Amino acid sequence: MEQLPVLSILIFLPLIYALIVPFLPNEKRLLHTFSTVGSGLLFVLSVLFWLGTTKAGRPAAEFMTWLPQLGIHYNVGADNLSWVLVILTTFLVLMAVLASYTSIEKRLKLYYAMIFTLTSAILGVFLARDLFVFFLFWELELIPMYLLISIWGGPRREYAAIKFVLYTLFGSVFMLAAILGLFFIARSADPSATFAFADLSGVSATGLAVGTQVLLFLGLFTAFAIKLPMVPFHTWLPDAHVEAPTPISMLLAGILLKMGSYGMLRLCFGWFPEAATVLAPYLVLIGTINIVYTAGVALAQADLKKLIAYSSVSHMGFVLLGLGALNAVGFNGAVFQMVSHGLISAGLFMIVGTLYTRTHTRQIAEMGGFGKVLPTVYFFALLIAMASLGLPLLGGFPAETLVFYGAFLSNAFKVIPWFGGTVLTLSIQTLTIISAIGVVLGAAYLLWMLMRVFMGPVFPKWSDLKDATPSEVFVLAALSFLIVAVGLFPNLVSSQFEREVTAMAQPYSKMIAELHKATPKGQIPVISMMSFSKNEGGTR
Amino acid sequence: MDETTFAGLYQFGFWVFAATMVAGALGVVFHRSIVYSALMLLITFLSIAAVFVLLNAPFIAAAQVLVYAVGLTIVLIFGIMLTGDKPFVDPVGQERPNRFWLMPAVASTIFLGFLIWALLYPTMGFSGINGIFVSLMDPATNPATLPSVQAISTDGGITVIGQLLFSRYLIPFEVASILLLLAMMGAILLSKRTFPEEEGETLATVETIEPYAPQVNIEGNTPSLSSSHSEVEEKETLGVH
Amino acid sequence: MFEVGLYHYITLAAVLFSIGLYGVLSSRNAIRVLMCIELMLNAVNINLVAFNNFINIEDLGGQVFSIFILTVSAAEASVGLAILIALYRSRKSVDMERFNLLKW
Amino acid sequence: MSNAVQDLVWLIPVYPLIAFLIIVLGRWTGLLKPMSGSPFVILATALGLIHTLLFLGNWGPAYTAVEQNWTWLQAGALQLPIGYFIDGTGMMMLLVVTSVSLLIQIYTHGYMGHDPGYSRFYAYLALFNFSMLSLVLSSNLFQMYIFWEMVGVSSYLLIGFWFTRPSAAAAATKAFLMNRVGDFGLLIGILTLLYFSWTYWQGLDPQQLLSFSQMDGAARTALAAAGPVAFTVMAILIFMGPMAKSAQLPLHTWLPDAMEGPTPISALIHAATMVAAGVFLIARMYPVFTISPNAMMIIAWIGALTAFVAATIALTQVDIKKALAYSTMSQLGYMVLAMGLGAYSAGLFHLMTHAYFKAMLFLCSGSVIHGCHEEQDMRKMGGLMKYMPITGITYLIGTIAITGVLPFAGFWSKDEIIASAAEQPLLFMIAIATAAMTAFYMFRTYFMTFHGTYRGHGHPHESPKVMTMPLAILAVPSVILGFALSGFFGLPAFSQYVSFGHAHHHDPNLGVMGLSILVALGGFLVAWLMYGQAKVIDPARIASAFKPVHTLLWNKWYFDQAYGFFARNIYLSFASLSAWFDRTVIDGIVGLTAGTVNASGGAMRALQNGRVQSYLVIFFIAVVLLTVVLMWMV
Repeated sequence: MEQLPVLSILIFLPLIYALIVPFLPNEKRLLHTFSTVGSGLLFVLSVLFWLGTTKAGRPAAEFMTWLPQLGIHYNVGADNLSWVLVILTTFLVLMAVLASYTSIEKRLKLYYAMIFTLTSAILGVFLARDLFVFFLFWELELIPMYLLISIWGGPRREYAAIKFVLYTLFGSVFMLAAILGLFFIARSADPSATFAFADLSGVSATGLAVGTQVLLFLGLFTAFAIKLPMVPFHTWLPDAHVEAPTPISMLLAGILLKMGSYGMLRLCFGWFPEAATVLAPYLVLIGTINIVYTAGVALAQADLKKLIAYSSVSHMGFVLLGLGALNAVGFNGAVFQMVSHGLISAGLFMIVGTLYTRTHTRQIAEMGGFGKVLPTVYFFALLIAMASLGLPLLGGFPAETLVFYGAFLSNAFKVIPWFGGTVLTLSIQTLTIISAIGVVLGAAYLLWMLMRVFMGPVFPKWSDLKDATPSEVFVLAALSFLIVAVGLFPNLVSSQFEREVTAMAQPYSKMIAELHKATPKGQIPVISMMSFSKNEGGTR
Repeated sequence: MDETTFAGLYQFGFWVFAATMVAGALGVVFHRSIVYSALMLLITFLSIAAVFVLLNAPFIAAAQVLVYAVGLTIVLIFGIMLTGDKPFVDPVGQERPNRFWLMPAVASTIFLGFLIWALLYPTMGFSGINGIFVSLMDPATNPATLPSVQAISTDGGITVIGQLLFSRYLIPFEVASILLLLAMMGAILLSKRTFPEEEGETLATVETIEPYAPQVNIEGNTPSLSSSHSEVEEKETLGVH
Repeated sequence: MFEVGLYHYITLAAVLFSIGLYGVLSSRNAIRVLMCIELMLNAVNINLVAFNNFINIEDLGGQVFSIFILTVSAAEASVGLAILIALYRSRKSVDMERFNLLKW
Repeated sequence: MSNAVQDLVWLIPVYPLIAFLIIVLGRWTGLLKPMSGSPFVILATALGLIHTLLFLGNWGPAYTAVEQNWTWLQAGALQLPIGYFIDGTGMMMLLVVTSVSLLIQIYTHGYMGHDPGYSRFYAYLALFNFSMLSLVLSSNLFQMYIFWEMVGVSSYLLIGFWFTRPSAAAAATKAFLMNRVGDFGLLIGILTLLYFSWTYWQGLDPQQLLSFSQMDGAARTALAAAGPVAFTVMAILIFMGPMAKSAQLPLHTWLPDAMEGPTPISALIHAATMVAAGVFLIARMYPVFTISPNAMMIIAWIGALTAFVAATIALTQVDIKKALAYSTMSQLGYMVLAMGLGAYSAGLFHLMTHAYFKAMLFLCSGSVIHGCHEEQDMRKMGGLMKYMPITGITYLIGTIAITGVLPFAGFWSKDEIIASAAEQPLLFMIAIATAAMTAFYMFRTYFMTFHGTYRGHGHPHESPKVMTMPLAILAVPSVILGFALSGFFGLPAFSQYVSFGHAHHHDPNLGVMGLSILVALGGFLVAWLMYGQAKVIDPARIASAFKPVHTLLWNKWYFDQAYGFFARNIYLSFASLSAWFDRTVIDGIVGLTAGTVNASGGAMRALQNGRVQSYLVIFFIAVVLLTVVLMWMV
């Protein structure tokens, strides 16, 4: 299995599909089957390759010199964390393709071509081991997504598509600056340094001043935060979701949000432990706001899809909370939340999609009594909503538990240093309690939505709707099966990436102790650590 | 007349001619009718000639009167006749006030301010390239030499100018002449009109070109007037029928 | 009044020049623009002759130069008028507003 | 054979799970006919009961606790275990749950026979059984939290079974939300406990995290680490879970609304099993509660107040199921009071007896409603004894049991609770008053439904055998159970098997026994006078005499209105405010940046307007500026 360039196949196979699709005869049934078979093959391949390489102890990695003089090389590799997300991606792409049967009618060729380009871009992001290649794929993913939203979207699709692109570009500007800054710092240390992850990850350990670390951290973090999305930068998500067609919003919520959190974990938290320790209080604070605030906003939404979009923003707040806990449990919780949220939000959007293809309206006020009319949809909606609620024995619960246990038991910070020397007496424990309140609020809007949409008397208008078609049922069943499996046996999933993620969290316990030790009694930790001067010698 | 009355007359003369010159200039710019502004121009030229006289340059004054006052004004009058001297009539009927006056006014006042500042500045001891100004402005260094009676009585410096023209300034002189030649050819070429066929047509049969009252639509430019088909139009109006 | 010196003539020339400038920039009729250009050129002439008179009366360089300016302005006026006539023929008007092709 | 039964005890909850999966997959694939599936569920519960009896059979005289743990989720230093743990309390709960749910499932066949959602109902019953049994078997607090929420969801599904009815949908959502609030408190309680006792758990085998067997050691370390005040707060936070689940005072309003669900589930969930789970959790977490006296005091007081308030509201109820619901709340208040006073075995004994006779009462009310064609209002019933003799008699037995008259079960368990409250005078008085009120409103419901003339239209008929047979079976424990385990005349005492710490057996306090019987008879007498044949006192006149009190009780102490107010005004306005903020402020900023870019573009466009003269203007100004700069620079 080693001689096979496994990762490159995975990345470029979808691109080949994208090239083949336009040359097929323009016949709906043929295009659907081709894409389904293609994405099915991709999914099977990704699982086989994973079992063949990393799982069997030989982590796959490929290297090809590309621009030696610039220090940029085609450097891809995959540890278990990337593999889990790759498989999640290929699975959700298969689901999206299946979901497109009923919801996409016009210009199918361009549609499938774009979906496969998007897949290869996302796989590239997860598998890249060279920061420049990572950035390249990060930007490549924008174009297909823009086209997908702006051509097949709803009434205000251009606005939503442009807003989506502008937000991400705004972020990637900072990311590019941070990438180049990091590269040149590495180059100044040793001239042979390239953009490879291996070279750049060691930079912070070689006595880089905390101030610069914080700046580089924030540079990278802004792009990832916008993608996450984090509260101040989140308004693109509801618009993009409301306007995007069902399969696209499944992909958008299922995978694209994970790119942000994956980047955060591997790049920001992986390479700048000191900066992460210094900034952890603020991350957790924003994470809590993310959970509670968007839960409140979601409750007041009249549009069903917007409600689901805000719920996924609120759930991604857990990732921030988990990462801010700066311990192995929190990190594992964050990664678990990525996986389970991917499945759950894809399922929720599939439900909204099935309702939309039948009723062509997303206003909750116009809906009602679907439980009687669409029993299968009601069954799956109930199951997936409960999972999103964090019900035990379903996907959401293990993630939430790990994040809460991790955050509550972490000693990341007792107080949040604020401007002008004042201090917010919010320890990570209080913030976790507030987030738990956010979860209860979350339960409120989901249950209220279920009540208004599915329960209650049957509306005369909707009395003659036909129940879910086989393809929709297959997608919902596959997603629900996985959600239940992950919920019942979480160790199956978490044991895959547990070793890598715990290794990532390993330096933090020492870092936190050092931070607390470095701050004399009563003095605010951040200010004293925030020196821009070069750290004296290797006290690391 | 003795020195002092002459000096007084000189002073007085300067202010009179300066006043008429400025009034004439303002007339040229602000008078509604183009013909009147042409006459105003004539007055300005004449007062400039008078000033030249005050500045011991009788030949230049004569040249000024000859070239400008007479030649140029006549040519301009011709121009006015050829292009119609009625003030622009806005489709609404009343003469459209000149909408764009603010910016030009600002620009010219700034320029005026700048010029005067450039003059005043040297007197305030500004060093640098204006060094010469400093000495120049100081009445102590060079008193104003009044046009001495004797200077006027001689040939007014014509001989000296003639000698200069053909000694130090010979090349500029020749270039100037070539310039004039070129200008003449250019003017003839530009204003030549192509007549479709020469014979049988006298100037009288050619209708005079009705001034085209511009119908200004909303965008501010007349729709039909794109340059592409102006020749066609021209042919029609000329149309030998 | 105080002694009329070089300074007066230069200020006079400056005033005349700005009036001419204003005329060029603001007038609607192309011919008036030509007239005002003439005014500006004459202002320059005054300056030259004034310098000649106040700085070095013997060396009549200033006056020679003003002659050259004379020729140039005459040439310019005639060519300007010719262009104006050609413009008038094609545009049937001399309104400066109408000549607005000089834009993207 | 014995260790096989013991090792496979975790199978007990798995039987209903398998039944659930069979029905769901069967119905989905169409293998199962629409109205079938109940045999699988009943078989599963029967297997559970048999397995429990077998396990009890060879559990041996010592009755030592059996425990087995596996790792459910491992991340970094944290290992969250899952497993089973059976001790006296656990076995008691197992017996109660399996037996009551078996009988109720048989009864449901009759009650739901003609309902189109028949198989869906049985699927939900199976799911509930699975969650409840796993909750009873769970070996640690984390696992109990998991099944705590699973039980909440099953009750949500069952209450909202007839979801086409808006009131049922609302009741289901309300029940689930209120349970979620309780679960939130429980979660934070668990986290704080773990936070303070982390060093203790590190010392143990990681699979023992939060396990009940090690709970006392952990409690002591936590108390030492946290200090009394924080420890009490943590204890109360953990108590918030049972508060919601067993409908204690602040979080109780969901229980009466839960009567929207079909009657069998009211019997199963809202009388016998689920609401008892709260008391079961207190029992499991007793080491934590006992070492903080003021936590115990708070629990006792909440229990007493709930009992008292529920009893007062029950006085004025006209809907038979609502009356029974409030009586359940009141009895639960008794159990919590007992736990708060340290009477561990008394509370659990009452839990056991209450489970049987309250389930029977609910099933009787079910058959009454079934008989009177879905009529729930007692004012439209009366004189049903003639039409439904078996239901009538079983209902009478239940009423006597609950009021605590001598030979019947209720007397023994309630008497022990009242006896344990003897030290605190105030609590004792509330207990006695509640006992009197219980007697009064229970006999009131009995007389209104079974005595006098039939006030409703239509002709009631006795329920089929499949419904009356479980009633008869349930009547047996309601009568003899109390006496059998009272410890008198050499009979085994309940506290021998189910007790906390040393199994002490204090001598029966005759004075209290006499007083409680007297009070019960008093309540019966007043009820008989008002509603019985005598009709001496006219209830309407009494109601008008105490007008304000009556309206207060009629409106259920205005709790619902208060929660409604909170939800509508505070919570919804927070939501709409944040929604508004999100739309205008954040999107506003985005719009602003786009707007400024657009506007500046427009302004620049005006500069290039094709007029030569405007270009000249710019030209001359530029000349001036340049020369000034040059002169300044030189």
